[in-house]
Formats: sequence, structure tokens, C-alpha cells
Amino acid sequence: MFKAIYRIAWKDVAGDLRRRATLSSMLFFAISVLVVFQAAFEPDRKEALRLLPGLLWATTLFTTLVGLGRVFQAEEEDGAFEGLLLASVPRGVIFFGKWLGNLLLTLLVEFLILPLTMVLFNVDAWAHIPAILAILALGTLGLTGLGTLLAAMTRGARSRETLLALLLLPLTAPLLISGVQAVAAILATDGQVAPWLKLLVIFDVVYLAMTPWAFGWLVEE
Amino acid sequence: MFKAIYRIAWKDVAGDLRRRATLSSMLFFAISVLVVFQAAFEPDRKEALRLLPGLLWATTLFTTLVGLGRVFQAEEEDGAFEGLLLASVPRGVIFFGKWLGNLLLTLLVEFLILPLTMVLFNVDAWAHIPAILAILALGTLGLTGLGTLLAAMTRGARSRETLLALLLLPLTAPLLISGVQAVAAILATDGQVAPWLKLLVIFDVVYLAMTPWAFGWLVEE
Amino acid sequence: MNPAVTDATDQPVARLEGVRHRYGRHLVLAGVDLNVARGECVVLYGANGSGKSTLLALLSTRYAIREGAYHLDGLDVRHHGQEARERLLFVGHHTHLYGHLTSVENLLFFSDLRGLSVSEPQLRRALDTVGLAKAADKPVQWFSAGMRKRLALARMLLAQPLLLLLDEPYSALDTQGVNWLNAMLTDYLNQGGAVIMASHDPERVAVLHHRPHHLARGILTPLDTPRPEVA
Amino acid sequence: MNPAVTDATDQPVARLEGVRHRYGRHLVLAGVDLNVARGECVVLYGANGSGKSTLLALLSTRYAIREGAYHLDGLDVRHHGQEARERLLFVGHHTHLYGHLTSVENLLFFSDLRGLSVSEPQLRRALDTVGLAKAADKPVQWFSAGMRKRLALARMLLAQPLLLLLDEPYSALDTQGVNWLNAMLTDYLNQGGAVIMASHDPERVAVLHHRPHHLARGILTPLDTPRPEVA
Amino acid sequence: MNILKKIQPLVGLATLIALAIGLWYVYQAPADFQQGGAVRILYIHVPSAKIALLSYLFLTAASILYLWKRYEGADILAEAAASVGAAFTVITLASGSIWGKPMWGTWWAWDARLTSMLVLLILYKGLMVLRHSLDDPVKGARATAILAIIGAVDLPIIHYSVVWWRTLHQPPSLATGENTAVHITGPLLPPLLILSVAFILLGLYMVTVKARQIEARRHLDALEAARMHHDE
Ligand code: HEM
Ligand SMILES: Nc1ncnc2c1ncn2[C@@H]1O[C@H](COP(=O)(O)OP(=O)(O)OP(=O)(O)O)[C@@H](O)[C@H]1O
Ligand SMILES: Nc1ncnc2c1ncn2[C@@H]1O[C@H](COP(=O)(O)OP(=O)(O)OP(=O)(O)O)[C@@H](O)[C@H]1O
Ligand SMILES: [Mg+2]
Ligand SMILES: [Mg+2]
Repeated sequence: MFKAIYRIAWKDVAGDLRRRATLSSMLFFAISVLVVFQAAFEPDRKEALRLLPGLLWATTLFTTLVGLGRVFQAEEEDGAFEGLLLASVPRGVIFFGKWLGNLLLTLLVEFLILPLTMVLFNVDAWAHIPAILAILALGTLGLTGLGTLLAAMTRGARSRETLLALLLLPLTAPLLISGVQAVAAILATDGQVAPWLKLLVIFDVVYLAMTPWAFGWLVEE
Repeated sequence: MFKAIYRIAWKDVAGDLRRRATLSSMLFFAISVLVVFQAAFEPDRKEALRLLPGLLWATTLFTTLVGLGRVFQAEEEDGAFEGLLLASVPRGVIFFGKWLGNLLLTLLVEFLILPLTMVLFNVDAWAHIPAILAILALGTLGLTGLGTLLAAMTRGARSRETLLALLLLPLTAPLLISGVQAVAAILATDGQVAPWLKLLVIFDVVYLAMTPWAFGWLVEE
Repeated sequence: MNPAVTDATDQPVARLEGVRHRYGRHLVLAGVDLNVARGECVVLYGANGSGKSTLLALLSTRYAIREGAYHLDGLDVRHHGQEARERLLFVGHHTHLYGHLTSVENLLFFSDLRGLSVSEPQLRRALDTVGLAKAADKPVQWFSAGMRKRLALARMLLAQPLLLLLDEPYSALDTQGVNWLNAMLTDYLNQGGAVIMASHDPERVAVLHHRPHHLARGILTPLDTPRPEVA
Repeated sequence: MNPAVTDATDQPVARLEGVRHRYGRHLVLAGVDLNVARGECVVLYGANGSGKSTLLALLSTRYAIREGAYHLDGLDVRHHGQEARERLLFVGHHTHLYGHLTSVENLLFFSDLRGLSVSEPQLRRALDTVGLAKAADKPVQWFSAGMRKRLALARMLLAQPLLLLLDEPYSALDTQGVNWLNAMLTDYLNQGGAVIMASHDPERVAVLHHRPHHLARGILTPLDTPRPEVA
Repeated sequence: MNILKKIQPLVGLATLIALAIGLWYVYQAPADFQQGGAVRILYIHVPSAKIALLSYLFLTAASILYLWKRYEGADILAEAAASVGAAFTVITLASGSIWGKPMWGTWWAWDARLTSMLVLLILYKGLMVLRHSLDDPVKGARATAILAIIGAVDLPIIHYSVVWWRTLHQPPSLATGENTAVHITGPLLPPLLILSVAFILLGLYMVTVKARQIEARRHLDALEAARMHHDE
């Protein structure tokens, strides 16, 4: 069973890493999002510190969103997803396989863009990097879990990207808010991180408990 | 020839409007992007006025980006794009057809989100709506032109959405900057709009002159 | 090949009773009964759009049985979907292949998902059998129609299914491919496997010892003649 | 049907000379010569992966001719791609259909792109001919394999191509569909059209008056026997 | 591509000589009274910035040639130029940032030159990724060439939009590359000139090496394909 999870994730990640394209293109995509924010909002140094949590999370969100299309793309061709469903593994395994591949790539990108954001926006918060990373990772668990489910749901839908985004953004709004507040609290040094962290954990637990089950329902025809 | 352009655009737009899904989901997507920005940056009223141009353009950009995947999605199934290329119309006509459909939908969404943004962010700039719309439309011409070309280019690519975003964002930087500055200049009342408008026009002319030609090269095999 | 063994070898491999299926309100299957025993090959004929592929999708558990009963190897498929999937293999219109993986990797992925333990030499031997030895390490996306079909069929050499479901298996295959497929199927049937296939090609099926059926207006009726398809 | 007329009716419809094609550096066609006149049907046989579909893609102008010459109706296709596309119709492995449009809309889209002026009754008559009258206003995405194929072939009733290119046209068609297709092709050939098709199905082509060719190792050779495909 | 094989040792030798002379000069050159030893970064920074930009010119020319004449050699050169250009862009950005910290007190500022350089890096990256994301090498080559040309038209627009953006109405709060008080005169100049030449040679050398490597890889792929096809 773990072999199957691993295999599915491997197929996605290896297929991507083989071309060494995905990771670096996600990274550079994230950088260009930062450039867009800079061009759009032109924060000065003080403002940048205030906007940092928002910048980080908005970038994470868009990067995840844009990456989600990829998750089931390979499954689109020639009925590959049907083939996956005909395999004699529980549906949950298929879901976890898909999710794992997605999670790994997203986490890697986040870890890389955090220092970059600080450099580009001139924010001096190097001491807080581990804490911020932990919060990002915590949020990403739930975000990619829900995202993977939604990607499965919108497989084959017309205007798929739009639909995916449309569903993901409102559902993850609470996650986004608690993530932003948690990072802001850490940067403020006297802020209260605990309640926001609790909220993040609740989201993760809820989403990760519900999504494999929902996935099973979804693919039953 | 115009009939063919119209037909291709019709197929896309009608197919989308028939389900009434795309337009409204694009619209709601745009709204959720605004909500994300609100949650991420929490601007106060004064700040919101300063951020308004950036908010509008960033939302436009992400909406276009997410919509681009759709442009060639219908062509993906069962060799439909190949079929289009086997039609006895010049390649430019195919390009313009695809572009037109995309342009119309994007413009519609922009026109709808502009008042929404003002309401959501509590910005009082109602008098400037026509001017802002004109600037948005001007920018959208070039943006969708380049976007359609890139969407054609990345047809069948792995991690397509990421790639598309990666290519589109840097190339549209001047558009974004001049668009943001033009809107900011209008809001500032004493700002200089003309030079930015000139830049927008240059950008449009360059892209709309180059892209049909590039498309022809692209599909020649 | 050595189709998976069960205790009660006398019970039918697959048994359908009064299976009905509708798309929306359009009734495609209006009560289908079918019994397939070990070593038997059932061929479904029928006009375009008569519901053959739908029936195979139901048999493959891809669609859930809503009305009627389906037992595979004595198991009620409704409640034992996963066990049923372990026992069957479906090669349909679609090849279920990943374009960015090579032939070997595609087969490897397939066998890992099924929990089969096959070594790479075994895989390569299977590829050799289906005539793809030279294309073993080529990404599948460049394959010609027939090469894809061959690769999809190569799976039956790895899995040892109790029931084999084939949807128009001969399409896209060249003469040599058809001969090879028929030889392989004969082999498989002799070893106690069961086959259900949909086809429009009585000439090619003729070589196999089989029971033809005809699907029309949602009803499946056995045929006596070996060349049954009438317009 | 009334295939497009040109002045010089004695010149071949299509003439290939020394056409070579490579994917990357993999040479698939190593100098192919072919002449097809009005009223002629050329059938390409060959093993899986021998390059039949590639040859048809070149003939359809989908791939550009890099080495060798291709004249269609006297025009050099290299410089008159668009005019060439006006004169030919290609129905390949893929059906070029849009799932979200209905049958009628798909045909309408096709004829608008080709600049044909067909009325809706004409469309519906064509759909009737191919046996899809009942599915005329159904979105294509729910069609069975054979129904898609029929719809793709219905295009030849609307366009009046000089040259018809078919890649495995019989696959997925039921017996009635095969008969109907053969009748239609005979008709078309009698009226002076030209056909080039790839097939693995000598039995079904047999009804047509045709010139078989065999493609192997990139070389196309005419065959005398009507049952040419050897392994 | 036989020429490459011939010129490669020559270019390599010239590069070595120029680098040696240049570095010797740098070693001899006085430390700047304002910046101390840090000024030596200049000798890496400025030449690599030049190569990063020149590579794009070269890439554009190769792309046009490829689209026009379909020489595979032009495509190989384009692919090589993209990766060499990207490498030098990274060096420029990194050396600039490292220099910026002591000079401006910050790693990064959104000044015209810096921003357009960052965009250039993303563009290079986009070109490299695009080529490998399309599975058909010919399609990949063609798409990359087209994008490179579009980028070439766009880069000046980007540069000027960024210049105007920063100078038209809101003057940058931080000092910018061009305006800083580094006057390259006197003893700083000769080593800089020599090193610029040396870096141009180095860039050329890297392009030839990379091009030959790409050519070898493509050849290998072709042999592999031929092997799979011909032992029938
Ligand atoms: C990340 C930061 C930086 C980037 C991306 C950058 C980029 C560039 C580029 C592209 C050029 C070449 C312009 C041309 O040849 O047309 C250049 C030249 C130059 N840079 Fe930087 N630079 C950076 C930081 C700095 C810093 C911190 C200094 C010193 C205070 C500096 C000093 C110079 C000087 C003196 C030149 C040569 C002037 C000229 O040729 O016009 N740069 N830089
Ligand atoms: N886009 C491509 N890139 C690389 N190789 C390709 C491509 N398309 C086809 N090939 C290869 O070219 C050869 C010929 O393929 P083609 O599809 O023309 O064969 P075919 O004769 O139509 O076979 P079939 O009878 O199976 O349909 C095959 O070996 C195939 O792998
Ligand atoms: N997902 C679906 N939704 C709605 N209708 C469908 C769907 N799939 C198939 N149908 C309809 O069900 C009928 C049976 O389709 P099916 O694919 O089972 O036919 P078939 O016997 O396999 O035909 P063929 O010989 O052409 O492959 C057709 O009329 C088809 O239009
Ligand atoms: Mg079927
Ligand atoms: Mg073929």
C-alpha cells in the first residue's frame, strides 16, 4: 500500500524532476509573482514589513493554485486516470499518492521563496525564518490536501483552471487569514501566535481527514 | 475569413456561455482574488486608494492567466486543434479567432470587477470609471494577444499552467507597470497619464503585430 | 499465465443478473444476464452505440452497478469492489498509458499499483512478446496507434487476471499483432482464464473458441452462428 | 458528391516524389513516391509503426514536406499550403470533434471554417445518412466510439474534396457502418474523387476497387495481390 | 559544427591569457579610497553584466537564423547562449547584491537596471524551461526561438518602462547603480577593459563548450533512436 502511494507520487514527481522543469519553473513563477506585487503595490521598506505575511501567503496561494492544474494533467491523457481507478488499491491510496507529490513540490518552493522575498522586499526578519517556515508548512498541508481534492473534482470540467481557483480560494480563506495573522504575530514579536496556530491545525486535521473520504465518493460512478 | 474568425470565437464563447459557467466563474474568481488581497494586506481606506491601481491590475493579470488555460482546452480533445489547422484558412485567422473569444470574456470580467473593487475596498473613485475602463481595455488587448500566443505555445507541455505563468508574467511587466501608473495618475488628478498611455499603445501594437505571425511559425511543422 | 486460483472452481467467474444502466434518463442496458465460466470467451457484438462499452465498464467496476447483481468469482462486486479489481483486467478504447513514461516504466507503474512483483527482465520479456522490444525505453507519447495498443495488451502478460475484459482489442493491430493476440488469448483460455470482449470483427475472433452474443435495445441475447453481426 | 473540378483533368491528383521524413533524427520515410489519379483508391498496408499515419499527415499538409516534392492538383504544396488544404479532407485516428458541441454544431463549425455554404437541412440529411439522426442535437462527448467515427466521416458528405485521406477508417464501425462507408467511397470514386487510406483490414477494403501498397522500412512498394499484408 | 571544434582551443587559450593579464592588473590596482577592497567586485560585476546582455543579443540572432533557415546549428547555439546568459545573469545579480550590501546598505532595490536584470533572468529561465517542457524537440526549438525574439523586442520596452517608472515621478529612495559615486577612471580602467575582453572571450568559450555538449547529446539521442529502429 505504501508502495502504491510512493509509486503514484514518484510517477508525478520523478516525471517532473526528470525534466528538472517543474521545480525551477515553480520557483521562478513565484519570483515573478513577487515582481508583479512590487510593480503593482510598490511598498516602501516599512510598508513591506507590514505586507510581508500577506505577500508570502498570497504568493504561496497562487503558486499552489497554478501548480494544481499539473496534478491531474498527466492523468488526462488516454484514460490514464481511469486506469488508476481500476487498480486494486483503496481510493485513499490514490489520493494520498497524488497529494504527496503535490505537497513535496509546494513545500520545496516555499522554502526557497521565503529568503528571496526577504531580500527582494528588503525585510529584515532573518531570525524568524524557521518559525515562518513552520507556519507555511502547516498551512500548506491543508491547502494542498484540499487543492488535490478540488483538482480531482474539476478533472475534465470546462474552464477548469477558473473553476478550480473559484472553489479553492473561498474555501481556503480561513486558512489564509490564520496563516497571515500567525506570521504577522511572529513578526510583531509581542503578537499572540498560539490561537492562529490552533486554527491552522484544526483546518489541517479537518481537511486531511475529510478529503480522502470525499475523494472515494467522488470517483465512484 | 471574418466568418471563420467569428466562428472560432463563437465556438469558444458560445460553448462557454451556454453553460453560463465560465463568465460567472471568472467573475467569482476575480472576486475571490480581491478577497485574498483584502485578507492578505488588510489595507485601510487611505491605503486602499493608493493600492487600487495595483489591485485592479494584479487581479486582471491573474484572472487572465487563469483564463488562458481554457483557451486551448477545448482544442485538446481528440485532435480538435489539428482539425483547425487542417482548415483552409490562413493561420492568422485561427489566431484572431482564438484571441477574440478570449478578449471578449476578459473584458467583460474587467468591466464587472471594477465597480466591485471600489465597493469592496471602500474606494471613492466612481467619477473615474470610464477612464479606468479605457486603460484596462487598452492593456487587455496586448495582454490577451500575448497570452493567446503563449497558450498556443505551451499546448501539450508538461506543467503547463506553471510554464504559462512563468512566460507571461515577465513579458507583461511593462504593461503592468504602465497600466498601474496610468490608473494611479488618473486617480491622482494631477498625474501625467499620457506617457503611460503611449507605452501601453506601443506594447499593444508590438504584440498584436507580432503574435499572429509568430503563431503561423509556431504551428508550421 | 496462471489465472488467479480460487477454491470453488465450478462457480462462474462472472455472473450478471438483470443489470440495467442509464445515462441520465437514457436507458442503455435494460436487464442484462450473463454467465462466464473458466476457460470461456464471450464476444459481444452489436451496432454502434448499442452499449457494449458501457457493459464492459460495468463489468470492470468502473461504473457502479445500480440495478441488478454482479458477482465476480463469487464475490458481490457491489461490496467488494477492491477485491474484484484485483481479479480482473480491462483493456478498453483508452490505453491508460502515460505519455511521459517509457514502455518499461508504464508497465512497472502498472505492476506496482497492482502489487505484482515482476522483475525488469520479466517486463522486457513481455515487451519482447508484444513486439515492442526496440521501443522499451522510448516515451510512449511517440508511439503509433498500434504500438500503444500492443503495450496496453502487454499488461495481460504481467497480471494474471481471472477475468479479462477487452474492448475492440483488434483495432489498430496489424496482421502479425492479431495473430499474436489470438495465440495469447487461446493460451490464456486453456489455462482457465475467462474473457469478455466487444468487437466488430467476427473474422478475427473466428480463430478463438468463443460464445457470441448480440446486444441490441439493451438486451443481450446469445447467438448460435459464429458470424452473428447482422445489420 | 462532386469533387472539386480543375482544368487539367489528366494530371495526377497527388504526386509524391522522394519524400523523406524524420522525427528528430529517426528516419521514418526514406523516399516515398506515389501517384494518385482521379477515381483511384490507394490503400497503404504496413506493420504497426511503419509510418502510414506519418505519410498521411504529410499528405494532409499537417506536417511540412522537408525533403522531396508533393504536388496536389498540380500545385506545389510547399508554397500553396492553404490552397491544398481546400482540396483535401483528412479523417484520422483522431476525430477532430468538440465534445461540448452537438453533432449539428460540429458539422456547422467544420463547414464554416471551410467556407462551405450548407444549410441545416443538408446537415441533417448528412447525419441521417451516417445513422446519427437521433443524436443530431446531442453533445458529442457522450458518443460511443463508433458514433464519433461516423460523425467524423459525415464530413466527407459536406466537403467535396479532391483527395480524401483516411487513417483506419473501418475501426470502430459496425458491419452496417462498414457497408455504408464502402458504398459511399465507391460513389465518390466513381465521381472522380481520389482516396488514400491506411488500413489493417484487407477483408473490408476488398469491396473497393483499389491499388494496394506496402510500407516497410520507409519505402512504399506497390503490391499485386489484393491481400498483401504479410508479417 | 566542425568550426566549433577548431576554434574552441584558440578561444580557450585567448581567454586564459586575457584573464591572466586582467587579474594581474586587478591585483596591482589600488584599492579605492572610498570602498576599499570591495571595489574589486567591480571587475566581476561589470564584465559579467555585459556578457549577460550580449548573450541575449547572440541568442536573438541565432533564433532568427534558426527560424529563417532551419539550421540545427543555430538552434544549438541558441540553446547554449541561453544557459550561458542565464549563468552570467545570476553572477551579475549575485555580485551586484553582494556589492550593494556595503554600498547601499541593502541587498536589493527596485531600480531600473536591477529590475530589468531580474526580468531578464526570468526570461532566460522561461526559455530554458519551455524548450524542455515540449516533448517534441523541433516544436520546443521553434517555440523557444519565437519566444526569444518576442523577448528581444520586449526587453527594451521593459527597460524603459522601468526607467520611467522610477524616474518619472517618484525618485527612488535608495541610491541606484548608475548614480553611485563610482567613477571609473584612472587606474581602475585598464583592468576593467582587459577583463571585459576576457569575459567576452570566456562567454564565447562557454558557448562553444556548451554547444558541443548539446550537439553530442542530441547525436546520442539520435543514435539511440536509430538503434531502436534499425535492428529489425
Ligand atoms: C543586484 C544588483 C545589481 C545588478 C542586477 C546590476 C546590474 C548591472 C548591469 C546590468 C550593468 C551593465 C550595464 C550595461 O553594460 O549596460 C551594471 C553595470 C555597473 N554596475 Fe551594477 N548592478 C547591481 C549592483 C551594483 C552595485 C551595488 C554597484 C556599485 C555601487 C554597481 C555598479 C555598477 C557599475 C559601476 C557599473 C558599470 C557602469 C556602466 O557600465 O554603465 N552595480 N550593473
Ligand atoms: N511525433 C513523433 N515523434 C517521434 N516519433 C514518432 C512520432 N510520431 C510517430 N513516431 C514514430 O514513427 C513511427 C511511425 O509512426 P506512425 O504513427 O506513422 O505508424 P503507423 O504506420 O501509422 O502505425 P500504426 O499501424 O500502429 O498506426 C513509429 O515508430 C513511431 O514511434
Ligand atoms: N457518459 C455518457 N453519458 C451519456 N450517454 C452516454 C455516455 N456514454 C455513452 N453514452 C451513450 O450510451 C450509448 C451506448 O454507448 P457505448 O459506448 O456503450 O456503445 P458501444 O456499444 O460501445 O458502441 P461502439 O460500438 O460505437 O463502441 C450511446 O448511445 C452513447 O451515446
Ligand atoms: Mg464502444
Ligand atoms: Mg497509424
